This record gives sequence, structure tokens and C-alpha cells, in this order.
Amino acid sequence: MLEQHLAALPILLPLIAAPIALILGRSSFSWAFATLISACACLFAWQLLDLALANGVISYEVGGWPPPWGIELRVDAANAFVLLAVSALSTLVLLYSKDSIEKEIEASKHTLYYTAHLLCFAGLSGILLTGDAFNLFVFLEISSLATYTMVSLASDRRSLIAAFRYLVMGTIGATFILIGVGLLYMSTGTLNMLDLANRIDIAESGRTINTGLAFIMVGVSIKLALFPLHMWLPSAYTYAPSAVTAFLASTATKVAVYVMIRFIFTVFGVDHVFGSMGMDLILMALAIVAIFKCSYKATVQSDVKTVLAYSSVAQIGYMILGISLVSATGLMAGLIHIFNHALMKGALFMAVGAVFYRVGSVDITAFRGLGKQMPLTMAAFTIAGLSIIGVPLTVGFVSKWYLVTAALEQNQWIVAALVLGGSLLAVIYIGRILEAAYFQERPDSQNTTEIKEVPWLMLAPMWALVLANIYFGVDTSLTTEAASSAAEWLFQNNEMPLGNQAEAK
Amino acid sequence: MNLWQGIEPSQLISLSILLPFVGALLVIATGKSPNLREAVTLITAIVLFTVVLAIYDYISQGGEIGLELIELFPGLSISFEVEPLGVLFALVASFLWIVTSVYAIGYMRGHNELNQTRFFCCFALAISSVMAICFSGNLLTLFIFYEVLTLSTYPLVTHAGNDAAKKGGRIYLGILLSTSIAFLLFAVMATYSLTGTLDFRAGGIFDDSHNKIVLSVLLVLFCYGIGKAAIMPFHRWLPAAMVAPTPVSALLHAVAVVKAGVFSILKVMIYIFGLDELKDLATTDIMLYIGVATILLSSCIAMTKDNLKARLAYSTVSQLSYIVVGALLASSIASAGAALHIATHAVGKITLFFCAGAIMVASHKKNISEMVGLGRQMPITMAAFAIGAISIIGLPPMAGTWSKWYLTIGALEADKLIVVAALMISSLLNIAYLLPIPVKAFFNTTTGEAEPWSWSETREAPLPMLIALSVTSLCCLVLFFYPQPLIDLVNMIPGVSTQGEG
Amino acid sequence: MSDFIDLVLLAMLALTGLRIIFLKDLFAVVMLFGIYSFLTALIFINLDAVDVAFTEAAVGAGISSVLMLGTLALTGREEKESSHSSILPLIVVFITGAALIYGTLDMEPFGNPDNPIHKHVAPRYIEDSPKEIGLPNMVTSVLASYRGFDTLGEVVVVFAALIAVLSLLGVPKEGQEKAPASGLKSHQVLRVVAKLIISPIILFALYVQFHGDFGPGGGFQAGVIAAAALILYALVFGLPNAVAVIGPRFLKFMAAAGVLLYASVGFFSMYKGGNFLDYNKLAADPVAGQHYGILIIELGVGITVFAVMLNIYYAFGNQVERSNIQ
Amino acid sequence: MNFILDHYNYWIVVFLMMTGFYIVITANNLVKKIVGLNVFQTSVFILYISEAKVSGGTAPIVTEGATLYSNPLPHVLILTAIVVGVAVTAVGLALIVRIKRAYGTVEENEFKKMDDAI
Repeated sequence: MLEQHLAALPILLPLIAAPIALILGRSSFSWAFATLISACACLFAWQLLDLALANGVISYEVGGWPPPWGIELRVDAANAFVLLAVSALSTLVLLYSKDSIEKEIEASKHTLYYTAHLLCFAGLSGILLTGDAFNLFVFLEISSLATYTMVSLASDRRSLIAAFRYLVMGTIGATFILIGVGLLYMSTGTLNMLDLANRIDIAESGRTINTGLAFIMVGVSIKLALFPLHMWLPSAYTYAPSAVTAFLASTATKVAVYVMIRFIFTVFGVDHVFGSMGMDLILMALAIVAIFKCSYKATVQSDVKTVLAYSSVAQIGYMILGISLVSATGLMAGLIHIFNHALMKGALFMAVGAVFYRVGSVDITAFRGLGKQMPLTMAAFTIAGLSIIGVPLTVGFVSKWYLVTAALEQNQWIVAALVLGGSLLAVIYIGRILEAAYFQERPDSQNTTEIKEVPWLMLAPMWALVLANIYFGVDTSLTTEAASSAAEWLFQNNEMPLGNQAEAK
Repeated sequence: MNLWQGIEPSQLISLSILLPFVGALLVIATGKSPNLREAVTLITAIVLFTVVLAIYDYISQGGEIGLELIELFPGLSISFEVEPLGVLFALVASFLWIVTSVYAIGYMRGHNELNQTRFFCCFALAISSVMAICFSGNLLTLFIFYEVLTLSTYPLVTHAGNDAAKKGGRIYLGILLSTSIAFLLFAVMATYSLTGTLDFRAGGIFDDSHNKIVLSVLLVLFCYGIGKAAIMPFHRWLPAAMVAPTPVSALLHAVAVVKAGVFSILKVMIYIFGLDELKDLATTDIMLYIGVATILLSSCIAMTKDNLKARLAYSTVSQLSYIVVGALLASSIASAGAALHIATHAVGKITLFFCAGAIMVASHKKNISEMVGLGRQMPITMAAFAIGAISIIGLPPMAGTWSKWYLTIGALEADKLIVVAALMISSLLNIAYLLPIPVKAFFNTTTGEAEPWSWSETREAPLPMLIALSVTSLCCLVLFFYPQPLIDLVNMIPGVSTQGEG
Repeated sequence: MSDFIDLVLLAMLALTGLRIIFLKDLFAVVMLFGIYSFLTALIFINLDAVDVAFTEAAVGAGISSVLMLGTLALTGREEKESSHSSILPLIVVFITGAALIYGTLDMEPFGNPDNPIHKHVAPRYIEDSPKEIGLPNMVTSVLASYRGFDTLGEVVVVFAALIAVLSLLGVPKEGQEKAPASGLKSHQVLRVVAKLIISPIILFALYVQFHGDFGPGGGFQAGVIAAAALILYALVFGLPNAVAVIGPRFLKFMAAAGVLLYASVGFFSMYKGGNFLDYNKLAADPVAGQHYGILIIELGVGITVFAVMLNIYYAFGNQVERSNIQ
Repeated sequence: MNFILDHYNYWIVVFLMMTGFYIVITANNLVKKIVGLNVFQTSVFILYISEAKVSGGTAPIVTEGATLYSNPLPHVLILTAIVVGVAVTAVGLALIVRIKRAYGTVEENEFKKMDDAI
């Protein structure tokens, strides 16, 4: 029975758990429940990935209606891979939240926080697994609404503005996607992504379809914070509660990147988007500007969360760059970076949240002398920071390796050089923080004895991610296998049959 | 070495890397009791040396050792392979680690340094990565441990924790990390995408089918990417790193770290480009002359420095370029000279640094101008200094003679008279900035000017330090009279020979 | 004729939209938006989309406007003069619009039955759904069965909105003392009319709920209408009185229960060996199974939507009352 | 001429959309921004419903004698989208209420000055 419904469970579990968590009411109950559910979903995601790697595609017809009439969940290596990262991060962040949230959110809202987290997780899983363009929009809105809620839960009033901006931008993005889907539907008569891919007829209604493509790309770009549409991200990440930032930074934008990959490769076809529309050049230019502009901005911020937020925008640039290289290796580099960046940023934001937990501020001055007072937290920050820089034996190096390989493969020597040049800026912005932590003395005014290590429930998930950073930096077989077979699937998906369409007719 | 006979040869490699690593962990574990901690350090160092000797034994009998660890990327693993050049470097590094450990114990105690556990731990980690660099079987492995070495020595450079140390550390990490990421990694990956392999192969992995211009660019990238070789203008980190405690400067910034740099360059030239291919590249000569310029310029800078460690640092920059030049001459004799210079310069320079540290501990003097007449009070130290200086200059009967000899022959053979001239001038400059120090210390007691300090309180440095510096200065002598094992080892490197091409 | 009506309505919409841009009085802006929604609903009717028209009228012109007015009561009704230039936005809008117009150039003629949109997926809904599902209202069939997963998502979106509003605004406390200013005590006529009208509205909601299978309507519209009845009650008799009838805590449970009711149908069909939300498996006869399934999930939708809409209104109303007291 | 007759509907809808979009990006008052968002979305709904129209058809409810029905699928999608729209509106308005309480204003340029904007 579980086997049969495996594709639906990662969506359904958190979806159903959300109202139950609300009913449970007590903060600790709903925390334990949410964590348990998320862990189960993670387990299922793992099995799904296994299954997808072994069998290729798993199609699940919701309501028993065959696609394109019903809604199809479609699992392949690509989305199972991202789903695994999302569900693992969700579980770890939930573990971490218990103490972190107690400090940052008032007690009466804890249950609402966990409910919102579950909703967000359900939405993200839905976006990943669905094979239906409109269904994707619905899940996008579920996750977005939950995200706005979580961002606004912080006690800092600026979080309200950040959430409102995010809401306006996010809704514009979603509406753009809605327009794009409408145009596609209009010229094909279907909403199923695979069916869309088969029925898109450029010769017949090219202008409508290209406009649809443009609107979807712009809408998704807002959601994934592609430069210059990233303006909502730094403030949202800075003012949201730490646990929320850790979750969003490592999952939400990644899922949006996946959506972009999905539309480019599955729906429109890489030949059309990159070949005849030339979008690879646009994406590449934007990605490179994002890498440098935002890395630079990260080096001049004083709030560490803002530093990391800008770094996120830059890192998204790397993912998009991978996609824009139009090769299986490039796509694979992008996918691997989705997974790896989740590990790094999750750990980094958790460490920053731990600092906030003890010190009450995340300004760079608050990090002074923490190397002594919070050695474990800062060690975690250091390792994850090195990973962002791309030091060997961390996941960051693996990502960078594949990205540069892909660029060289395409004879894009300058791009390869720029990728490596971008990591130099990472040296600066991570280095500044580390220097403050290890080589500057704590100002005397603050009572230094009070600052000690955070509770183990915050340290454990943080270190789990740090160890994952090292583990997947050394043993790359899982990530490489998943990402490369995912990339291959995406590149040759057109030959795949559409669900069980044949029997249905 | 009977000690390790029962062990599978390939395990010797992992043993040589793991030993210092385990040592580092043990140092942390025994951090509470200094005696135990230092005993652990010493024992680890000695055991490591025996392991390296066993490897040497095995290799000199013509055995081959290889070890494949983990497949990092499909078709690319972290792999190790023993070859003569690596053994040479490993021998030098592991032997000098023993000596330095003895020295460091005296120094750290005599100087009452803080955070000694962190010091010894990072030290052992650095040695671990040096061993891995020595035995690396491909460029990827080399690159990875090159970075690990940079990171593990960073806490050592900033050990003092004051502003100067932080500034020095920032320059150190900044230059080494940026050059390695921006140039070296790029060069490594470009090599991979061009040839599909990163293995070190006798005769190189590039051949005539590759675009010469691309290879020329790669050569420049490699030379500057390996920032540890301190070719101008990326040499600033080396003087900056002198803020570290003297044992660190001695072992790491005179031996392990900088030698890891030039070792990597030699390795790239011999096993990636291949000496034959190297001759045809347009940029070989350019880099060669930059190396020559580095030799001369940094010697000149050294003369202006009054701080003893700074002077030694610039001397190191200059001596490193000897090796780079040797490699870039692309002749088998010059390469042999370069390889030998790794060993001979190591013993010479470490002696000088030991002396500098001994002087600092004993008299708290850092500047050369204040060392006049010191020879009376610290005769052993200053005698050792003289021996080391002569070795660096390259005069018999000291070890440095051999390497300079082969380098010069190599330059002559390659018809690079400018290089020959530069080597000569540089030797003169060496004399000018090194010899006055012991000379003044011993003979120039009556300057007439009243000295604001008195030597009456100054005694020789603590015994461990004296032992250490005596041992290394002795080595300078011994290696002059018995260079044969090293020369044999060097001759085993494919394409490299002290006999010349014929 | 229908085309002409369409054109007129669209022109009126355009005028309304333009007026909104330039008006500074926010109260008028919100009113115009209500009109905009109503006109849209009319267009929907004219375009044969009765279900959508129903919903648009209830939501756009109803709930949305009420919430906006509630917000205005708290934030003031004048928009201040803005300083930033409007050239860049104009360019952005112009480019976007131009892209869309470009996209329309390849579109099939408006209303042509041979358009691809009517050819691929839709025919099955139109031809087979009466047999497969057994309901005359195809919109309900598609909504509740073929695309039942979307609708579950929709209910969850509503639920997520409740979570957001609760976490932002909180809800009025139950059993608190009646504030003297609340309600419209002086308007006796209104009170009498309201008393008369509220129960028919609830009856109508129930009708819409259960008649959705045959005519326009369904759980969503019913939920909104029922919520409107109680909102009217709260407006006339005061928020505390309404809270006393149905408390926010109970509504919270109701909202969650609605989602769970919906999902439980899906799980039951999984238990019966089908896929999630496969109503065919609910009963021996597939068509009967479809009937049961749709009935229950529509109920779930209705419950959640009612509870969420009313609770959101409570949250806003509570804010307004608090600021009035201050 | 025929081309215009066939497409004018879409063009007016595009105009409406852009009106809403313009309000969203230019409005200084947050409430007006939300109104703009709603106008924008509502216009998109009209686009969908226009797609579904079949000339001479009837509403997609089985009736005696009717053979042509308009396409029910866009109707379903828009039903969902309307609900999503009102959910977003409610959240946005709730945020505005809180912003008013925290800052005392809902004019974008005013609270921008109060905090250092990033």
C-alpha cells in the first residue's frame, strides 16, 4: 500500500499534518508532531529517489483519472533529488526550531509557526512532484502564503515590511506564471506538462507560446530571486526568524530553480528555449552579474544575515549559470548545487540563529570573540563558510568543480574563470565574519560570561548539516549519481510516454 | 626498516598521512598535561620518520607503491603514488619535524606561549597534509591537500593573536587562497578538460596535439597558482607569515609550506608538462626570467631588512626561485639541482631560523643591528648560524654547494648565460646579507660606540633548542660529504639526471 | 448581441480601472474595485461562466471589499502624494503589455469552437463527465473529481490564509465584556431587517452547498454566503454577540476539520485500494462512489471556507473595535 | 477587420491587466497596492474565461437541447484562482494593519525613511 502511494505521500503527509498540528494546540505537541511527520516524509523522499533511480519515472494519477484529464504526480530522479534535500532540511530545521523559536516568537504563536512550516513544506513538495502546470500554481501559492506568514512572525517590525514586499513581489510572480500557463493552455488545450511538451507547436502559434514562455520565466525568476528581481530576498531573509531563514534559504528558492529547470527542459524543450530563443545568453549574463554584484554587496553589509542573504542571491546565480550552459554537465552542476547549497546555507543560517539566540544580535560586531565563547557554533560556521568558498573536501568544491568542468566543456573559458573569481569574493565576506569571531575581542560592555554554547537541540541539526557538508564533499557518489541521471532524464525526456495514456484511450 | 616489514607497502602511505593526523588528535586529548603532549608529538614524529624511511627503502629497491582512496568524481579519485621526488621531500620534511619538535618544546616553554595545544595540533595537521602532498598521485589530490595545508597553517601564523599577527594572517590566507582558487584550480580543471586525466605521468600528460598557446597560458597559471612558491609579485605572504612563532617559521615557512610550493611546481613541470614539452612553450622563458628577477630583487630587499626573520624570509623567497628557475630551465641537470635544493636549502635555512629563534628566546633581540658581539655569549648558536649561512651561499664544505653546482651546470647546458650570471650575483648578495651577521657577532666587539644594552645577562638558549640547531647545522656538513643517497634518489626521477641528457 | 454586451462591459471595466489609478480617496478606490468585481462577474455570466461569476461576486465584490474597508477604517482613507517618478513603471508596464499583445497575435479567434483549447482535454469533460460522474454541472465534476487535487490545494490555501491572519492579528477573546460602541443599536430598522434576512441567507447557503451538483454553486460559494450571513449579524449586532454565537476557537477547529474531512475521503479511497481521491472506489457502483465523494468533499470545502472567512472577519473586526475603543 | 473582431477582447483584457500592474508598482499606499493586485489578478481571470468561451454555446451544465458547451476547465481553474486571490488579499491586508500599528503609516515612502532600507 505504501509502495503504491509513495509519490503522493511526501505531499499528503505534511498537508494533512498541518491542520492536525493546529488542533493539537500545545507548542511542544505540535513541534514533536511536525518533526515526526517531516522525518517520515524525508524517509519517503529517500525511497522515492531510490525508486526513481532504479525505475526511471513514477507516475501517480490523483483521483484515478489518467492524465491529461486528471492531475498527475510525476517523480523522476530530478525532483526526487531536490525533494530529498527539501525534506531533510525541513526535518533538521524543525528540530532546530524548538529552542530558536522560543526565543524569537511569542509563545502563543508557536503552534501557528509549526502549522505554517508544514504548509510550506507541503507546498514545496507539491511544486516539486506535480506534473500539472496549474496544480503547480496552487502549490506555489500554498507555500508562498505560509512563507509570508513565517517571515512576518519575527518580533522585529521590519519583518512586516519585508513580508509585505515579499507578498507583493511573490504575487506578481505567481500572476505572471498564471498568465503564462493560460497562454500555453490556450494554444495547446492541455495543462499536463508532458502533454504540453508534446503539443506545443511553435509553427502554429509561436508568438503566443513564446509570450507564455517569457511570462513563466519572469514569474519564476521573481520566485527564485534571479538578479535583478531579487529585491525582496535580502530583507525577507534578514528580518525573518532565524529558523525560518534557515529553512527558506535552503529550500524555497531551490524549488523555484527546479521549476525553471522543469519548464525549460520538460515543457518547452531545451532546443526551443536555448536554441531558437537564445535565452541561455540572457540567463548567463544575469547569472554572472548576480554572482559579482551580490557577492560584492555581501562584502559590505554589516548584518550577517544580510551578508548571507546576498550570498544566496549570488549562489543562485551559480545554479542558473549551470543551467545556461546548455549541457548535461551544466544542468547536473546546477542540480548538485541546489542540493549542496541547501546544506551550506542551512548550516550557516542555523549558526547565525544560534548566535542570535545567545547574543541577541547578528550584527558583525556581535560575532566578536565568539570563537572562544561558542566554539562549536563557530566551528560549524567556519566549515560551512569554507564550503561556500569552495574549499576542497566540502560540498562547495564539488559544485564548483562540476560548474567549471561544464563551462570548460563548452569552451567557455571566461565563464570558468569568472566562476572561480566569484569565489574570491566569498573569501572576503566569509573571512570578515570569521575574523571577527576568532581574532577580535568581545567588547567589555557585554557580559561575556552569559554567552555560552546553545542547547544541543540546536547544535545537533547544525552539525548534522556540517557533517553532511563534509560527507558529500568526499563521497560524491550519491549526489553525482542522482544529479547526473536527473540531468540525463531532463535532456532526453521527450521520448517518454505520457503516464498511462495509452491504456486510457 | 624491519619495523614496518609486515605491512603492505600501500598501507605505508596511509600510515604516513594518518600518523600525524592521529598525533594531532592525541595532542588534543593530552592537552591538559604538557609533558605527555610533547612526548606524543616527539614519538609521532619519530615513528613517522621510520615510516618514510621504510617507503624510501622500498622505493630504492625499485618497488612501486600506489593507493587509491575515494573516488571524488567519476574517474577522478584521491589517489596516492610514491615517486622519488616525493620521497625526497617526505624524508626532508619528516626528519626536520623531529628536530623542530625538539626545538619547539624548548621555544614554546622558553617563550611562555599561550595555546600550545592548538599549536602542536595544527603543526601535526600541517605535517599530515605535507605527507599527502608528497605522495599525491594526481593533481586533484595535490590541490586538495595544498589547500588543507594553507588552512591548517593559518592558525599557526596568527598564533600570537595580536594585530600584527592578524594582519599577517590576512595577507597569508588572502594571497594563498586566492591564487590557488583563481589560478591553480582553474589550471587544474583546464588540464582535466584538455587531457581527461590528472595523473602524474613520467614525461607529462600534454603532448604535441595540444594547443601551444593554451599550454603557455596554463604554465603561467600554474606558476602563479602555486602561490606557495612565492614568485614575485605574489611573494608578500611569506614575509607576512613571519609573525608566526619561530618554530613555525622554521619548519613551515622555510621548509614544509614553501617547499610544498616549489615541490608542486617541480612536480607539475616534470609529470604534467614534461621537460621536453616545456622547452617549446613561449612562456617558459618569460617565467624563467621572472624567477631570475625574483632571485635578485628579493636578495636586494633582504639586505635592507634589519629584522633578522624578515631578512631570512626574503632570503627564502630568493632561494625558492632557484628551484623554480631550475625547473623552468627544462634541463635534466637543472631539475636535479632544483630537487636537491629542496633538501639542501631546507637544512640550511632551518638552521638559520633556529638560530634566530634561539637569539630571540635568549636575548629578546629581533634586529640584526642589535646582535653585535653576541658571539661571545651564544657561541654555539652563532657558529651554527655561520654554517647555515655558508650552506645557503653555496660554499663548500656545506650541503648547498651541490645544488648550486648542478643548477649552474644546468643553466650552462641550456645556454642561459643570464641565469648563470644571476646565480653568481645572487651568491654574492647572499654573502653580503648573511655573513656579516656571524662576523659581527664574533669579531666586531669594539665598535667604539657605547652599547645601550649589555650581554651580561644573556646565556645560550634552552638545551632542546641547542640540540636542534646543532643537529641541523651538522646535517649541512654531512650532506656535503655524503650526498650520494639523495643524488641517487634524484636520479631515479624519470627524465631527471645529474649526468645530463646523454 | 452577446458580443456587444461584452464590449460595453469591458469598456466600463477599463474606465473603472483608469479611475482607480488617479483617485486618491481610498474609500472610493475600494468602492470602485467592488464595482470592478461586479462588472467582471457580469462579463463572466455573459461568457457562460456562471459558477465563476457567482464566486467573483461573492468574493471580489463581497469579502474582499469588506476586508479592504475594514483595513481602511484602521489606516485612513487618503492616499498621500508620492514623490517617486512614474516613468520607469510606465516603461515596465508598457513592455509587459506589448509582450502580451504580441502574444495575442497568434491566438485563435475569440469564441471559435475549433480552437485547440476546446479540442484536446475539454471534450472528455463535456461528453463523458455526465456518464462518468453522473452530474449535470460539468464545472463541479471537473472541480471535485477530475481536478480534485487542485481543489484540495485551494482549501489548503484558504486554510493557510487563516494561519497567516491569525498569526498577524490574533482573534477576539471569547466571553469578553460587550463593548458599548459596537453594533448599530440606533438603527432599529436595520436590526429588524437583519433579523429577517439572516436565516434565509443561511438557508440559501445550504441550498447552494447541496445544489452545486446540478446548478451553479458548491461548497466554496456556500461557505462564503454563510460567512456573509454571520458577518451581517456581527455588523448589526456587534462583534461580541457574533463571537458568542460562534467563537473563533471553534471556527479554528472547523477550518481544520474541513480540510481533514476533504483529505479523509482521499485516504478512504486509498484504503479501498484506489489512488488518492479516487471516488470510484468509494462504493460498489463507480457513479455512486463519485456522488458520495463529491458530496463529502464539497462539505469539507464549505466548512473550511465558512470558518476561515468568518474568522478572518473576526480578526479584522477585532482590530477595528480595539482602535475604536482607543 | 475580422482579425480585430476576433481579438479585441484579448486586447482590452491586456489593457486591464496592465492597469492593475501599473497600480501595483506605482501606488504609494499599501492598501491601494493590494487593490491594484486584485485588479491585476481579476483581469487575468477574464483572460482565462475568454479562452473558455464558445460562440453559440451555453454554460457547461447539461441542459436539454444544448449541444455546444463552453469549456469547463478554465472555469474550474479560475474558481481556484479566485480563492487564492482572496487568500492573498486577506494576508496582505492583515500585514497592512500590523504595519500601521508598528509604523503609524501605510505610505511606502514614509516608513522607508524610518528604517534603514537595505
